[in-house]
Amino acid sequence: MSEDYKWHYGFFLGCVIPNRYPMIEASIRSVFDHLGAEMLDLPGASCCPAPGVFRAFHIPTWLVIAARNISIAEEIGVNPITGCNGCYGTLRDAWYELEHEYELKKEVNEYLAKIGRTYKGNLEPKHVVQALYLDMGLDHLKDYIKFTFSDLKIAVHYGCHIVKPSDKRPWDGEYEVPRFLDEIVELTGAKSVDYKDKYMCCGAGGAVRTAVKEVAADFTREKLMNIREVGADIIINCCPFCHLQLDLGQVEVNNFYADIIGEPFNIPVIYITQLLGVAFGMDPNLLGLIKNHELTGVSPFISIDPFLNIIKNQLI
Amino acid sequence: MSENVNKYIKRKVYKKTSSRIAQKFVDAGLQEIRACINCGTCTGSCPSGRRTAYRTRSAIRRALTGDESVLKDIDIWLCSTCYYCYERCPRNIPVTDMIIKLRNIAVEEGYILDSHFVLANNIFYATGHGVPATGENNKKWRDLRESYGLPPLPPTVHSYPEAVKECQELMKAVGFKKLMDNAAKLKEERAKAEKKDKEE
Amino acid sequence: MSRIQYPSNIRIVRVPCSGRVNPFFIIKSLLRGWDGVVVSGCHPGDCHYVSGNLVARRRFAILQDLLNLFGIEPDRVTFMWSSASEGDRFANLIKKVTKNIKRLGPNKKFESTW
Amino acid sequence: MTEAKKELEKVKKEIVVTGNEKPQVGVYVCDCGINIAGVVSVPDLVKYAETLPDVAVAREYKFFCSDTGQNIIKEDIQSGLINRVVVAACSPRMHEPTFRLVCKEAGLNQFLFEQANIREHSTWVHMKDPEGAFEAAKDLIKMSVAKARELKPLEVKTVSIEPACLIIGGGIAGMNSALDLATEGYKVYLVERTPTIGGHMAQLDKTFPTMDCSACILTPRMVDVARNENIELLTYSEVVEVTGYVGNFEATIMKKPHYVDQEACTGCGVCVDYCPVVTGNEFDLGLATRKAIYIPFPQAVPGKYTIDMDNCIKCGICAREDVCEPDAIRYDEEPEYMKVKVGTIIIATGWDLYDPTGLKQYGYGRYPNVIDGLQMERLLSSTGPLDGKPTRPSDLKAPHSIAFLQCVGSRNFREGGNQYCSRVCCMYATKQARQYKEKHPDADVYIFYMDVRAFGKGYEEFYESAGKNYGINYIRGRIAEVSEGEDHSIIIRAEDTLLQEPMELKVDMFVLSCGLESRSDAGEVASLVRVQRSSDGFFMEAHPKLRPVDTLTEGIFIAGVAQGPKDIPDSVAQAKGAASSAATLMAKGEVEMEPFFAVVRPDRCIGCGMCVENCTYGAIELIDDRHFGKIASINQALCKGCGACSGNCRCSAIDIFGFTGEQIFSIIMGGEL
Ligand SMILES: Cc1cc2nc3c(=O)[nH]c(=O)nc-3n(C[C@H](O)[C@H](O)[C@H](O)COP(=O)(O)OP(=O)(O)OC[C@H]3O[C@@H](n4cnc5c(N)ncnc54)[C@H](O)[C@@H]3O)c2cc1C
Ligand SMILES: Cc1cc2nc3c(=O)[nH]c(=O)nc-3n(C[C@H](O)[C@H](O)[C@H](O)COP(=O)(O)OP(=O)(O)OC[C@H]3O[C@@H](n4cnc5c(N)ncnc54)[C@H](O)[C@@H]3O)c2cc1C
Ligand code: SF4
Ligand code: SF4
Ligand code: SF4
Ligand code: SF4
Ligand code: SF4
Ligand code: SF4
Ligand code: SF4
Ligand code: SF4
Repeated sequence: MSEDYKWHYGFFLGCVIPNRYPMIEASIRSVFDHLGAEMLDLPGASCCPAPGVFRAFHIPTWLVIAARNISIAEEIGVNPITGCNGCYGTLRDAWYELEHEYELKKEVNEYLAKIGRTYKGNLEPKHVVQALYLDMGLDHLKDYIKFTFSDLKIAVHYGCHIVKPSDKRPWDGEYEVPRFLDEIVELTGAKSVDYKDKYMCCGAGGAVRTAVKEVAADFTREKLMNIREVGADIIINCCPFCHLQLDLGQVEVNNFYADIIGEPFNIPVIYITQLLGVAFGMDPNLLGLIKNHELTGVSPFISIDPFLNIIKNQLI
Repeated sequence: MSENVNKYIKRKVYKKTSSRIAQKFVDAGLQEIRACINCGTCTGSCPSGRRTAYRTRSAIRRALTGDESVLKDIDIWLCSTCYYCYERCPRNIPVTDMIIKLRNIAVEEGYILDSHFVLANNIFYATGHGVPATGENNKKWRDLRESYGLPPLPPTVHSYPEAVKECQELMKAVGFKKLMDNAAKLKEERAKAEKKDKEE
Repeated sequence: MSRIQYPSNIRIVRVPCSGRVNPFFIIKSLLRGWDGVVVSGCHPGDCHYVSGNLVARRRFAILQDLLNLFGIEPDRVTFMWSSASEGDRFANLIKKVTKNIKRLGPNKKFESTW
Repeated sequence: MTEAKKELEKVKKEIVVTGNEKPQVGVYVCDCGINIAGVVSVPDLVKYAETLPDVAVAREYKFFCSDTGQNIIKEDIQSGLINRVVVAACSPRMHEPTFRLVCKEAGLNQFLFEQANIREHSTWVHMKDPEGAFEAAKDLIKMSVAKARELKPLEVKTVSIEPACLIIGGGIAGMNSALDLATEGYKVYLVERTPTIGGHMAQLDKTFPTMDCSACILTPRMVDVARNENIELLTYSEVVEVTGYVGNFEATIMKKPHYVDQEACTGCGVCVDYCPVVTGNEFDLGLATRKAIYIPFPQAVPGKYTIDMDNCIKCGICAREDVCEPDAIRYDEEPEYMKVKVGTIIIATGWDLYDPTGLKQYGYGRYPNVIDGLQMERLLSSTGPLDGKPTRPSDLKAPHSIAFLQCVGSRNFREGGNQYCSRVCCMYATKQARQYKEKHPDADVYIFYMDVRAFGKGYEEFYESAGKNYGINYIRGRIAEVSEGEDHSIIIRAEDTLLQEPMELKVDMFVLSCGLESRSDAGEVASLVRVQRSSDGFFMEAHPKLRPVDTLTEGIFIAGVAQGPKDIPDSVAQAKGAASSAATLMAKGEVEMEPFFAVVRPDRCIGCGMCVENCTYGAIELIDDRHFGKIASINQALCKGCGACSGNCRCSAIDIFGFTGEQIFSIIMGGEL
């Protein structure tokens, strides 16, 4: 741990961020560093495992693997932090259960002993947005703002597991109409526009995407139609799986539902730290906004150029 | 038999209830399920039910009354775990947790989709990641990482082979491997029986 | 009234108010070999006798220090608020207390004096 | 009773027990049908009781509280077999008075009786553990026998009762209690916190199931209350302190300043026309406005004006001679305090409506066309802000479609919800839906419900007619969420549980049928008069079946929704019950006080004065004793027997009759003192 930083976290990457949307990883690392927060690696961390999938197959496996992941952060002595709602759901729910049920903790530790690990507890798993909003606070973020984008209309997508189950989340039980992400977004001078069913699920979670892509895409279709209705320029979110579903999902929606959506969708999907970084005046290269190689068949599937164009005008 | 007999005569009478599945919930400490008053808040909240045949309340009711066909239903895999039902149930029933438990029971009895099985067994168990970046197919993702100035493989299980072993050992100990093998076996048996049925 | 079940190893001594409970009663009980003592009073502010429960509360804070001194686990003595309408709360507290006291084992400290 | 028998009663003298002779305990173990005998073996308990020291006889009977049961005990006493009685049965709260009377009638001092509660404390709560229950019952009997051996005869004290009643709350319940008591000739102090009596009923339009006009049946009663000379009406007042005990309470009442001389004001209302301040009208729940000088509503009683100083800008206009001719304005009025002595108290403080703002999925407070049931009542009321022509808030147009949602805040086990059924909302929604249909027959009206609870006389018929004659659509399903559509319409999402299908419905206005809650300040009132509340926050009755209007504090009664949700007929019935219970008590002229006083043992007291500080009732003072010097002395008229003094006395110098140190020690030691 370095003395130069005010905050220290163990960066739990999960699967989708490092392996499908590495631009999110890049932007979180750079923005947190910029804000005075150290992101330490959690060597050997695995899949969280995903709450709607592996938990739905076998709860004990889910719990034990999650405990192993948290125990890696414990070894370093920092709070695990994740940029993914799914990982957040797993780490936090597992942590919550283990904190509250002594017997369960004992049992889990019997398994972990087999690989020479223990789960001690007490270290609260956090979300990147939670760190920004609760640990650092809006006032801290405000000090870093260099550019504002008053013409930008943003559709904020929260996703589910960042606020629910609310009894295991840090938002004082608020889940129906949370505002924290909008407040962060509004620091950039952009307008967070209200749209119908703003808090609705993107459709990917709970193993639905793996089960039947068309069903997941139909959730996404509904969201996208509502977002287009209010004329949002971009979508801001805080979860790589929602990100994937809203990005790659647009391609799928355009394909599956061509007959009912009218114009195909192409709304840029941007992760919250990417937007913040731009407002902080950081190098877009550090924020995963500029690809340095030409690659095909990789993310982002929907071009973010319109976004880059808007902010270019503002930055000048 | 006249065509109309097949068409109109159903002779389906709701005969008996069984508490086998309900008991599994109780054993798992989820006895709240029995306090359901069938108010429909869960179904009304459900973004999945608005577009599929999945009905949250009915799934719970079927489980409670012993309609075991609920386990075979693909519908229970269409819940996106958005937790709206969990948050709003007036009887404090952790509905989403119930659905997850219901899926656990289904898997135990061999009802798991092929895509889920592959994800669990061939990907997660093998690599420690649900969405991996290793393997020939995934080279483009490693390249993508590099294009943003990141190392081709993240500092996760991907960079630590012994960590993959750790995870596998845990999964064996806790019974995941056995569960999957059993599910595979049951699936196969069922497929065979079905095929035989069709042939006859 | 609500017939909620709780462990059968407690015996209830009726007093007008938790304020009536003299520390000697508790000490005597522990000397006599009762494994634990619960003093159950009304919630603060709800006392039928205005403030008997608060008077009692103050007294027991001191008592617990004293017990420690004697080598009796202070956890054997529990003070709780529970109103006449809170059958389930009472039952749950009793369950918790019994669990705690079971953990401490039988109170044999003064066996020779019985 | 024949003359001869009366004579016999007279000569029959009390069996003299000084407390010093050898105790002869009779133990009576009750089967209570199967309540006790169904869980433990009563014969074995009897056998066990026989082995206890000083037990002269132990017997079993099916119901000792029955006539035959009582006679068994009486015979044993009268034959001289026993001089102490232990009944092992139910809670003393249930039958202690019964068995004390048995002793008394048999000539034994009634305080030589002890009850072992083997039902509530054993067979009921350990029903699933019969062996444990048996052991517990054995010990409870042993403990009671131990205590019985230490019992001493005590003398009851009687005190006279002040024939006056303090009623807190002037809603329909409080008013009815007041009228009954006043008619019976008792003095009544009716304290109401707002400037008018009438309570919530004054806000209602029509009342189910008869559809009587609420104001038409309420206003005459309000006037009766104001006119009755036995009722001292104290509106805009609050009780701030209550001391004393049954028969002799003393209450301090604060009369809040009206800033208008209530004697001088003629109620002409000229001031209102001149007052420049317009503010929200609480009576109309913010749907209309009023001035800073106001009466709550036109039929208010008393119809005198009050200045709302929170909003008044002190412009002085209303005090001008040309405005208030009678010169009634008093800007510098101060609160007044008065003390009253009463024998009984009735609490009738009513209810608050559940605040649905926390249920954000229903949009209350965010969407203008979402209102609560009481607001709907005002909209429908011909004396309401819209003269009974209901329109929706966003555009003041009559809605073509309305949906009601039932059980808002009720039957909800989540945090912030109320677990109970609030009993009136099914009916009031049905009433309001019918009223709206009467005014707009072509409107679509939906009621989303879980169960329709129409349990009163004529209620089911009322509900049936709502469907049959008015075409109101009942949809079984609790609404999950609503959102706002174009033109502030409300889009509802729910499951039609009977069709098992999710549904979406667009309506013009959405009414939340919120439940009744205990008053937000009920806790303060409870501590003021020292009564208990049940876990739902309402005031607690002494027994839910048999003493529904009494509290556990003697002399204090409850009426109306203060005790639990109920409609007007039930509130009135309970109010009459409370009045009758209070009157019964006061009619006797005196009450017997339990002689459970503190007594000082002068030889042990060191005069430290600790007890003086601990006694909330100021019953102890230090006196100079000829032999012992400074010692504590108890004023038995003030002592309530709480034991706080005794619990804290380091010298064990204070005892409480009925709960003496010896008695409690003997219980703890199980008789082996
Ligand atoms: C929307 C709606 C419609 C309804 N319609 C009907 C109907 O049609 N038919 C029917 O039978 N019932 C109906 N009810 C129920 C009915 O309103 C109640 O049964 C009735 O109001 C109960 O009267 P109460 O005197 O107990 O309480 P309240 O009417 O609440 O009166 C209590 C009084 O005590 C006063 N008070 C409170 N605290 C203090 C204090 N500390 N000191 C002094 N004064 C105090 C209050 O100011 C108030 O005046 C309806 C209820 C609602 C919500
Ligand atoms: C199956 C069942 C279970 C119930 N369980 C409960 C419960 O758990 N809790 C609860 O609160 N309520 C319960 N109730 C309701 C409860 O029984 C009634 O509320 C209660 O009995 C009403 O008492 P009552 O005095 O009004 O009438 P009754 O009990 O009917 O008493 C009327 C008396 O009047 C006598 N009588 C009748 N006509 C004459 C006459 N002309 N001259 C002289 N005497 C006459 C009758 O012989 C009778 O003794 C239950 C009811 C039923 C049917
Ligand atoms: S919300 Fe709860 S009580 Fe209502 S139907 Fe669903 S599970 Fe049952
Ligand atoms: S958690 Fe599942 S069942 Fe519940 S509302 Fe969301 S999608 Fe429907
Ligand atoms: S005395 Fe009590 S226990 Fe005995 S029969 Fe009567 S109610 Fe039941
Ligand atoms: S003008 Fe004076 S007398 Fe008339 S109502 Fe107002 S205060 Fe009362
Ligand atoms: S002094 Fe107050 S009440 Fe009187 S007219 Fe002015 S604002 Fe109104
Ligand atoms: S009366 Fe009807 S609406 Fe009110 S809580 Fe009971 S069931 Fe619900
Ligand atoms: S009775 Fe006890 S507390 Fe009171 S003065 Fe005497 S010694 Fe002190
Ligand atoms: S028992 Fe003691 S403290 Fe309680 S009222 Fe009597 S004298 Fe006061």
